Formats: sequence, C-alpha cells, structure tokens
Amino acid sequence: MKSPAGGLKWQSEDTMNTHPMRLVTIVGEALARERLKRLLAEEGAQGYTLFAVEGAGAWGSRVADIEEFANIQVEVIVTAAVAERLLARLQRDFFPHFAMIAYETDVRVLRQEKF
Amino acid sequence: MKSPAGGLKWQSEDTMNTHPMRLVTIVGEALARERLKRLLAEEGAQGYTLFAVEGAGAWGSRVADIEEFANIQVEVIVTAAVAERLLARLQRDFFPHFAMIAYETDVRVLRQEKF
Amino acid sequence: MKSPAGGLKWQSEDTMNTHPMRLVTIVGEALARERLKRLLAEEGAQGYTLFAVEGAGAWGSRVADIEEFANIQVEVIVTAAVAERLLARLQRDFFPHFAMIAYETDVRVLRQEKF
Amino acid sequence: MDLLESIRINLASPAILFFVLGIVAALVKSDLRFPEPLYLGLTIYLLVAIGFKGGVAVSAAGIGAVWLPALAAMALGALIPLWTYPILRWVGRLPAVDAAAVGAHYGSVSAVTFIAAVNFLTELRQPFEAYASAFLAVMESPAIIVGVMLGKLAQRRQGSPFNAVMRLALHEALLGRSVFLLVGSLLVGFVCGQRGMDATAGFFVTPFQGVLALFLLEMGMVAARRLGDLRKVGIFLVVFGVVMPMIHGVLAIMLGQVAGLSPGGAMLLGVLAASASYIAAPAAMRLSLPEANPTLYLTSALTITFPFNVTLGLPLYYEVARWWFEVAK
Amino acid sequence: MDLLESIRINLASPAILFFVLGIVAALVKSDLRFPEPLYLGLTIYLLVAIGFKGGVAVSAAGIGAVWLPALAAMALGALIPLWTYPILRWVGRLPAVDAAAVGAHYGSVSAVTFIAAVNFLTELRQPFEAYASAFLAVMESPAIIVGVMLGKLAQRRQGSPFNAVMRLALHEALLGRSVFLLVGSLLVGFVCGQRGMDATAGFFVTPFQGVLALFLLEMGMVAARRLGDLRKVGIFLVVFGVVMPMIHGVLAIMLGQVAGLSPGGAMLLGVLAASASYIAAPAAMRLSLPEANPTLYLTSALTITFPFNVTLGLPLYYEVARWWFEVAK
Amino acid sequence: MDLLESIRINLASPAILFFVLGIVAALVKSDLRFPEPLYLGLTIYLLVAIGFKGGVAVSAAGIGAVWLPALAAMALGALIPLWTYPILRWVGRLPAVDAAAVGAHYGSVSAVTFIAAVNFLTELRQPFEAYASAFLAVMESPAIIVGVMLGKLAQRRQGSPFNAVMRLALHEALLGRSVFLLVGSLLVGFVCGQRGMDATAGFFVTPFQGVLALFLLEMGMVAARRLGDLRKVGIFLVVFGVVMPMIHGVLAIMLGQVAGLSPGGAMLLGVLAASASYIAAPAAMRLSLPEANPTLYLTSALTITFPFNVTLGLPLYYEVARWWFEVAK
Ligand SMILES: Nc1ncnc2c1ncn2[C@@H]1O[C@H](COP(=O)(O)O)[C@@H](O)[C@H]1O
Ligand SMILES: Nc1ncnc2c1ncn2[C@@H]1O[C@H](COP(=O)(O)O)[C@@H](O)[C@H]1O
Ligand SMILES: Nc1ncnc2c1ncn2[C@@H]1O[C@H](COP(=O)(O)O)[C@@H](O)[C@H]1O
Ligand code: NA
Ligand code: NA
Ligand code: NA
Repeated sequence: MKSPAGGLKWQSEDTMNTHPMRLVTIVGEALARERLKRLLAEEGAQGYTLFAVEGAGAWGSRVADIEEFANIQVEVIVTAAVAERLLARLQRDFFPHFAMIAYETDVRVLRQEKF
Repeated sequence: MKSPAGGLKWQSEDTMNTHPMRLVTIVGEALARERLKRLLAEEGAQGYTLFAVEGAGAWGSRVADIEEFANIQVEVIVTAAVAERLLARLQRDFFPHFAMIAYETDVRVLRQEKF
Repeated sequence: MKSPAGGLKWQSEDTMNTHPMRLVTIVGEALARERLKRLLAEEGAQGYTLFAVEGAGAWGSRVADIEEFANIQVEVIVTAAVAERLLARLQRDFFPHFAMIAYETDVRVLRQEKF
Repeated sequence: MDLLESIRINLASPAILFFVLGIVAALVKSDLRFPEPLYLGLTIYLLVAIGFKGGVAVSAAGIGAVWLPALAAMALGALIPLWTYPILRWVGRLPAVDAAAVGAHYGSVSAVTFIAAVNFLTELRQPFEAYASAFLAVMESPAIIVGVMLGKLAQRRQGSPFNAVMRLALHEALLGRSVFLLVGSLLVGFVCGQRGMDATAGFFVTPFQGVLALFLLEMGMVAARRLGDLRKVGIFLVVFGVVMPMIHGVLAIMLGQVAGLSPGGAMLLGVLAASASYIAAPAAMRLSLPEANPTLYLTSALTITFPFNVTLGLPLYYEVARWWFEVAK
Repeated sequence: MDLLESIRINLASPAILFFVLGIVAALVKSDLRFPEPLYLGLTIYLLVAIGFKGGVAVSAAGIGAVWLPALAAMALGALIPLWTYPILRWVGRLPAVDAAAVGAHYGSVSAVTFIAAVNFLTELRQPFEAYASAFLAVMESPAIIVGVMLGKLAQRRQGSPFNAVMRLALHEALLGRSVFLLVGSLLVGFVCGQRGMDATAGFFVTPFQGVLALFLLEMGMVAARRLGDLRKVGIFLVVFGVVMPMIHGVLAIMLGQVAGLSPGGAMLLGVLAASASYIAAPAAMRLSLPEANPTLYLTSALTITFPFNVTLGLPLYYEVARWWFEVAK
Repeated sequence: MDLLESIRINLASPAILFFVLGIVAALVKSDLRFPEPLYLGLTIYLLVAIGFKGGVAVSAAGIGAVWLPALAAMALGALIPLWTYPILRWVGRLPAVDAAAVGAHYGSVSAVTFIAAVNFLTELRQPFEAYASAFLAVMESPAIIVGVMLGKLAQRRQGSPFNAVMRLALHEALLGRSVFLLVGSLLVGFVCGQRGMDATAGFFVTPFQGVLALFLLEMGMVAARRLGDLRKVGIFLVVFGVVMPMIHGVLAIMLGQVAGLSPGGAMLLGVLAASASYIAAPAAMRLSLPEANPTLYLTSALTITFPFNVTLGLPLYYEVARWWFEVAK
C-alpha cells in the first residue's frame, strides 16, 4: 500500500514512468560559476542546467548587466544522497563567502538511470 | 510520528539542515517588473530571482525580442503566510490587468532565517 | 479528512485559492524548439514558458553561445492527465534523438481554469 | 519627380527592402530571430545617434530658431488625442478607455519612422533642418499624458486613484527609455556642439543608415507577427490607421510651413504627426490604463500605420510638402 | 609570390591571428565568453553584409554573367554528397546515415570560410568577381537536401515517413537562418544596386574586415572546445577532413575557369567547394536525420576542416588557382 | 591653456557627458538598461581595439623603445599595494584582508579610464606614445597578485591553503577576460603591424570614440547604482579614493619622464597609476580573498575613484604632466 493519504494521490509518485529524485537549486554570484561546476562534478551530479538571472537578496541587488556582479541559477537533479552532500558542502564552503541561497524540491524524472 | 506514509519518506521534510518553505513563481509581462518588485517588498519577501523568458498563454505569444512585449519569471522563496498574502494580492491587483500566471511549490531551504 | 499526516500540513494542497497541478519541465537542445512547441499544442497545454539556458549532461556540455548547439528549458503547467501523455510522448519521440531530460513537479496554481 | 517616382525610390531603398524581408521572414516562418539584447542595442544606438545629431544641430542653429516650431510640434501632439477620441468613440464605437489609448498612440510619435524619413530625404539629397530631431524628442510625451488623462476621466468611477495613475503616466512618459535617451542625447549633443560631433561621427554618422536597415529587418518581423490580429481589430481601425496619418501629416506640413520650416523640415514634422508610437505609448498604457485592450492600439500603430508610413507615407508626405510649398509661395 | 609567402601573409592577418587567439582562450580556459546574442548579432551582420554586397555586384554585372557559374556551383554542391557517400561508407566504414550526413556537410558551404577568403584576396589586392557571394548563397542548400534524401533512402525500413522528413529538410535547407539571410540580402542588394550601397557602405563595408576578425576570435573558441572530440572520430575522418577539401577545391577551381571566372573568382568557388557547413547543415541534420551522430559531422566540419581551410587552405587554393590559370592559358 | 580650460574641455566631451547622462538615468530611475550581452560586447570591443592598436604601435616603435617604461609601469603597479596597505590598515583602520584587497585595486588599472584619457589627448591633439596601451596590458595583473599574497599572509591561520589560493589568483590575474583580451590583442596587433591595421581600421579606429561614449553611458548607470553604498564605506575611503590617485598620478608622471616618455605618454602612465580596477581586481578578490568585503573595494574603485578620474582627474594629470616637463627640462 503506497499511499494511505488519499488526498495526496495526485502526487502520484507511483506513476508508471517517473521516479522520485531531488532537484537542487542554487542561486548566487556568477563569479562562483566555475567553483560550483567543480563542486557538482565532485559530488557526482551527472549534469546541470544554468540560467543567467537577475536577483536581490541580503547581499544587495544584482542587476544583470556586468557579468562580474551578475547572478546565476544552477539547477541539478540528483539522488537524495547526493543532494544532502551537495547542500552540506554549499553550506560549509560557499555560503560564508558568496551571496548565495540553495534549496531542494521533490521532482519525478523520466529515465532515472541518467541521474 | 512524522510520516505515516512510508512511501513518502523520500520527501524527507525532516532532513537535518533543510526547512520547508514556499517557492512562489510568477510569470508574465516584463512591463509589470517594477510593480512586482514593489509588491514583493511590501509583502515582506527578503529577496527574489528574476528570469527573462519567452512564453505563450491566453494573452498570446510573447517572443523575447522587444522588451516592452517580453516576459519575465520571478521566483521568490517565502514563508507560507507571505505566500498566501502574495498570491491573494496577485489575484486581486495584477491578474485583471496583466498577462500573468502564478503558482507555488513546496521546497526545503538551507538557512531558514534568511527568508 | 484531507491530511492524516500532520507533518505534511505545510504542503496545504487545501489552501483556499490554489489548486494542485503538474509542472512539467523539459531541458534540451534548442534545435528541438519548434517540435516541442508543436508537441505541447497537440497534447493540449494552454501555454508554456521558455528559458535560454546553458547546460551539461550525458551528451556533453552545451555552452550558450551558438544557438544551433544551445539549450532551452521549457516549463509547462498542465493537468495530471496531460502531464502523463506529454511525458510518454517525450520518452517515445524525443529522447531517442535529442539531448533532453524531463521531469514533473507538484505545484499549486491560482486560477485552475486557465490550464 | 512625381509621387510614383518618389514611391519607387523609397521602396527600392535598403531600409525598406530589409523591412519587407523581415515581413517575409515572419510569414515563411524562417527561424531568424533577433534576441532582445540585440534589439535593445540597435534601439539604443539609433535613439542616441539621432538625439545627439539633433542636439549638435540645435547648438548650430541656436535655440532661437528651434523653439517656435518645437512648441508647435508639442501642441500638435497634445491636441491629436483630443480630436481622435470622439472619432474613435463615436464613429469607431470603441470603449472610452480604448479610444483614449489609441488616441495617445497617434498623438505620440515613432522614432523609427522619423529616422526612416531622414534617411529618405538624405537619399534624395533634399535639405532639411537637422534640428528636427528636437521635435521628435519633445513630441513623444505630451500625447501620452493627455491620453492617460482622457482615459482616466472617462472611467472616473473605476479603479485606482487619479493622482497615483497620473504619477505613473508622467514617470513613464518623461523617463521611459526612449524619451530619456532622445532628450538626454539631444542635451549632450547641444553641449558638445560640432567638436563633439567631429570626434564621434565615425560611430554616430558613418554606419547610421546601414544600422537602420538592419533594424528594419527586425521591425518587419515584429510587425508581421501581429498580422493575425488584423482580423481582431475590425475594418474601422484599419481605415483609421491609414487615413488619420494622412490627415495629420498634411496638417503638420502646413503648420511647419507657417512656423518657418523648409519643405524638408515641414515634411519631417508631417511624418512625426502622422506616425504612431508603438514603444513608449504601449508601455505607458499597459501601466497607466491597463484596462485598455493592447491588441487594438498595438495592431493599429505597429501593423497598420507603421508599415503604411514607411512604405507609402514617406513619399506621399514628401510630395505633399513640395506641393504645399509651391502653392503657399 | 609563392605558397609559403601566401601562407605567411594569411597567418599574419588580423582575422587568422584572432582565430588563433580564440583557440588559445579555450585551451587555457580563460573566462572569456561571447554570449549568444552577441554571437547571433555578429553572424547576422556578416551574412547580411556579404549577401548585400553580392547582390549589388550581381546587379552591376547583370544576371547574364552570373547564372552559368552559379548553376555550376549548385550542381557541384549537389553532387559532392554523392561521391563522398561511398568513400565514407566503404572506405571509412561509417554507418549509412552518418555517411550521408557527413557528405551533406561537405557539399554545403561555410559562409565564414568564404568571407575569410574574400578578406584574404582583398589584403592581397587580387581582383575577384564581387558577385561570387551569389555562389555562396545558392550552394548552401542543395547538398543538404541531397544528403537528407540519401540518409532516408539508406534507412528506408526505419523511422518517420520519407515525405514528412523531406518537408522538414526542405524548410530547414531553404528557410534556415543563414540561407534566408544570404539569399534575402542578395535580393535586397540586387534591387537597390549601387545607390543603396552608397547609402549603407559605412555599415556594410567600412567595419566589415574588423568585425570578421572579432568573429573569428569567437569561432576559435567554438572550434577549440571540441578538440577533445577529435579522439572520438578516428583517424579516417581527420584525413578525410583535410584531403577532401583539397580535392574539392582543385576541382572547383578548374570548373570556375571553364565557367569563365577570373583566378580570384575561381579561387572563391574552390573555397566554397572545399568548405564544410557547420551551422546550416548540422541544424538540418539534427532535425531531419536525428539518427546521425553529431559528433562525427560537427567535429570534422568545425574542428578539422574549418581551421585547416582558413589557415593553410586559403593560400593553397590561391596558389592552385594562379597555377591552373597559367597552365590552362 | 590652463587647468580650468582643460576641465571644461573634458567635461564637454561626448564621453563624459554621456557618463553624466548615465548617472542621471540611474538617479531618476529611468527604465534604461544595458543587458549583459550588450555590456559584454562593448567591453570586448573596447579591449580588443585598444590592445590591437597598442600592438601595432609597439611593432612600429620596436620592443627596444617599449620595454623600459613597460617594466617601470609593472613595478609601479606591483609596489602600490605595498604602501597603500599600511595606510589603509593603520590610518583607515581597515581589517587586514580589506586593506590588502583595496590596495590591489589601486595598484591594478582601469582600462576604461585609460581609454578615456586617450580620447582626451586625441581631442586636444596632444601627441602621445600609441604603444602606451602596452603599459595598460602589463599593469593589470601584478598588483592583484601582490594584493592576494598580502591578504593571505595577513590571515595565515585561516581558511584555504596558501598555494591553492595563489593558483586561483594567478589564473584570474593572468587569464581573466580583460587581461587576456588586452594582452592577446596586443600580440595580434604586434604581429600584424600596420598592414593589419589598414585592413581593420574601419572597425577598430573609426567608431572607437563613439563606442566609448555609449559605453560610458552604461558605466554612469553602474557607478551611480552604488552611490547608496558611499555611506557604508566611511569618510576615510572617500578621501583615500580621491587623494591616492592624485599621488600615484604625479608619481607615475615623474617616473614616465625619467623613463623617456613624452608628456602625453607620461600623462597616460599617470592615469594608469591613478586608476583603480573595478573589473579584473574585484573578480580576483571574490575568488581568492572572499573574506574581503566587496562593498569597500567596489565602492571606492567604481563610485569614487572612477568618476573622479574621468571628470577632474584627466585634466589634472594632463596639466601636471605639462608643468613637470616644463620644470624638469
Ligand atoms: N527570498 C528569495 N527568493 C528568491 N531568490 C532569492 C531570495 N533571496 C535571495 N535570492 C537570490 O539569491 C541571490 C543571493 O542572495 P543573498 O545571498 O541573500 O544576496 C540573490 O541575488 C537572489 O537572486
Ligand atoms: N500553462 C502554462 N505553463 C507554463 N507557462 C504558462 C502557461 N500559461 C501561461 N504561461 C506563462 O504565463 C505568461 C502569461 O500567460 P497568459 O496570461 O495566459 O498570457 C505566458 O506568456 C507564459 O510565459
Ligand atoms: N542531472 C541534471 N540536472 C540538471 N540538468 C540536467 C541534468 N542532466 C542533464 N541536464 C540538462 O539537460 C540537457 C540535456 O541532457 P543530456 O541529454 O544528458 O545531454 C543538458 O544540457 C542539461 O541542461
Ligand atoms: Na503622431
Ligand atoms: Na563544400
Ligand atoms: Na592604479
């Protein structure tokens, strides 16, 4: 019996083709781009998607005009284990020095074996 | 007892470092940019992330070439209370006049105190 | 009784104004842009949002400089039924030929009738 | 040279041919795209260059020669929404707020149409007052402000308070990107004078006509993408979008002659009056009169009036100016 | 002047040196990046400028002088996939669909290589038929269409229906961005003639060579980022990517001489035949022959043939043209 | 001509007036924006053009004439952080790591300030050594490296290992976008020489001054957006950001005279010493000294020193150079 909570049925984590996975989203200084990529590779992410964004937060507003002061958002789909390691390392190695936030979302992917 | 539904364990809203929070996403006319920023500030969001996007919806297709007719997506992480106020005000003040959609997602953030 | 799992209350799928819906996210080659749009229209999506992104995955890294080799991310909010048809067709018609991933997320929208 | 010959010359100019190519690109669904930063870069260049050149010209001619026709231009812009309103409201049967919004667009101006007119005169070697860009700079805002006031008065009972809306409208009308760049560059050019022009002509003058041609390629695509909306706006607006420009054009040419302009300068004033804004005015309307229907004003300004003006309008206003200056002599 | 001297001159030109600088940038992992809109802006400019100039030249020379060599160019482009297919399939042991796809790339052309060749002749003050850009415009599509047909025939049993795929291929081959811009600007230039050129030379001619240099900086980075894929394609394709261009180049130079071109014009035809498409053809293949492996055709066209052609190929084809016209006299 | 007249000429130049217009745009909150690709395109153009021209000039003058003043320039850049460190640390009471970071910025250079100085001399028709861009190219990195070393030594007990950080700093200082483009284009220009310049002057020279003017419009907005941070940095840094450039400028002018430069060339060396980096240095500091507070160094380099230098600094250093060469004669 997968889902005792009938009201949650629509979440359908048991759909035929899709598999639960974590989407980790990181938003912060574009200058950290290469370091982030390296972190992702080290922790075993199989890919990533990167957006040029504009933003504002505790460290002030980051207009998207000068790359050196610009923002990026990185989204990466990983297993729960990798997500936890990733978030822990972000917390430890990146947050003290970079304007940055991170969060995770539950998603369901096609082709689990890719991630 | 947190999770009676064993199958939902992977959602791990009880992970050590992360805290449940709401991600409110707004997609619509770039012209509303400044008003949206003001709304976010008024309702107590501590930051936001903004994307230049292309889109299509009920109000027709918005190719990303002329800024005046372009689209933006704004993502903002807030508490449940702020999310509700935000969505209510979007519904009331923005939807009648702007091509716009909004939705919320459950996410888990690091450093809850930031939001 | 909607939610037997007290700990999941914050997901509030029962908030006054919002309605559960699926967000399908597709990331892949920009060259597939027109085909993807056609697919979305065929399967009954009422709109979409499209991002120019940079990315890396199994098919190598896709720097955002030459459009022909660039990446896009498409996000589309649909009903559960449409989401399933969409994912099935992506799996069948797109994945064998294009560098592409897809996943779905549970979201809660305002104005359900739009989607 | 007669009207047909003028039309032929205009249609065979690079700028207009690239405009047509852009329309074709959209119609055949070529995958050609101008990403927004490119569009924005071309816009900024064109506005800065035309403003700067105008400012240098004002400094050469002296404020004394410019203020009277500039004032006439502003007055004309401010008045147009007042008489188009009743036409749109009662002949065209448009809702009040839409009548106000469309009127604002036709009182305001299109910088690109003006630049195409300058191009056209340059190709014909017809002299004109180079400071006419100053008219462009001052004619963009007044009609927007008048239009928003009309619209708000017409729907008094509704919506947001009058003052808040007017503040928004004023900000957009006076500090929106295109007005700001035009007026700002005009002032810069005015202060620099010829010395500044000598230093920067290699950028602001040499490539100017070619950049316009490339930009019109993009504008052709933008206009043609809205061709489908023609059906939505109805026959009245299509006629309005062709006839009103001609009336305004002729009126302004006469006004220009009275204000002491040359035939070339009067023709440029005519083009300004005839043109309809499709950048500054829509942006202001979306923010200040969001109740107005953008399909109406965008389609008429961008898909009817703009193409008409740059293809047939320019030679027409030119011949009218030449004829009127003959007659009035 | 001999081959070595020609090579020296080419390698010391700004365009090629910036190309090398781009390769270095990628190799040392500098954080230099050209964002997509910038890349797109430069591409659009180069294609429009070369097409427009070509069109003006066609209008000056008259269609009569152009149609025969243009037809020869098209035929050559269409035929190349037919003879590269067996070589790739049975000598190179490539799968059928890959043999068809690679052949399409070598029958089609690279606009940037052509522009670099024009640059090279200009620096050497070697005269050439300015209307040669017309050959560029007509040579891009035929090989793509032939290649897709070959590929589809080769895998008849499989996949999507032949007609649907050919429709896609035709759309991409005839209306893809680069073909559309080249052919469109050629037509614009043809209609405008010299008068249109006079108006826009400050944009389409004056900065042209410098823009090319900047663009090659970016192309160096793009090509070098794929250097790692060289290992994946195998030695056969590396040899193919250098030898076939030389064969095609020589062939086309002879053809050009027969068709009545000058040595400069024949060399340009040689460059077109020698060059391999890395924009239009890959896009068309991804959409019409998605089963083909992009690493094979992209690496050979972009990372082997393109660098070879712009560095050593240009002087080589130039010397061959000079020698052949001596011999054939 | 005296100081006031020099200031008047500089303030009335298009470049500086557009800079002021940019400041106004930010202050009145106009919706004018330069999207990142546009900013990046202008930057790349300016760096490549100035580097390339410098390289051509070096090849004309010969390495023999350049190496000595270039070495002096490098030494000066490397030394500046050493004496600004104690001032910032003990007079300004900044934390050690911030003192090191700010010093690195003032030892490094601002390419845009240098280009504005070249513009200024060109407008005044004052001759200068065109190879002075070589000083710009070699002065960007040394101070960054010295500053990072200082900062790491000052916080030895903490954080990441010294060697790893220095590798990062070296990579950023030597291969960061601006250094790479400047040095690379310099080499390209050096190899091409005048022949390459003739081919590309229509792009690298003709529009150059105008592009700078447009770019300064954007820089005005960028600098003004940080005006609010002035309150955060305290009065000491404001004074430092105006006084230190004057001291460094005078020092470098004297050095330039000793090294055999002309008054124009010495003034350019002065401008380099006086300028503070706001692109390469901040990027390197964020990565190599992330503990340093960016508000301090960005505000002082970008919002205090940069505007001071381009408005009042340039005429000042010019008059100092003229006076010193009189005195020292
Ligand atoms: N509450 C928020 N919602 C969405 N994005 C945020 C939020 N706070 C910060 N950000 C993003 O994260 C970046 C860094 O945040 P900070 O470290 O707070 O300056 C900002 O520039 C934003 O793009
Ligand atoms: N079903 C949808 N899925 C994703 N994005 C959408 C959807 N519908 C609308 N949008 C986005 O929201 C914008 C405004 O929508 P509309 O008000 O329907 O025109 C569109 O331009 C799209 O970017
Ligand atoms: N694990 C991942 N997380 C986020 N995005 C990914 C991931 N894997 C692939 N992608 C995105 O999907 C695109 C196509 O992936 P692929 O088919 O694996 O090359 C990549 O270019 C990325 O933008
Ligand atoms: Na008007
Ligand atoms: Na070829
Ligand atoms: Na300095």
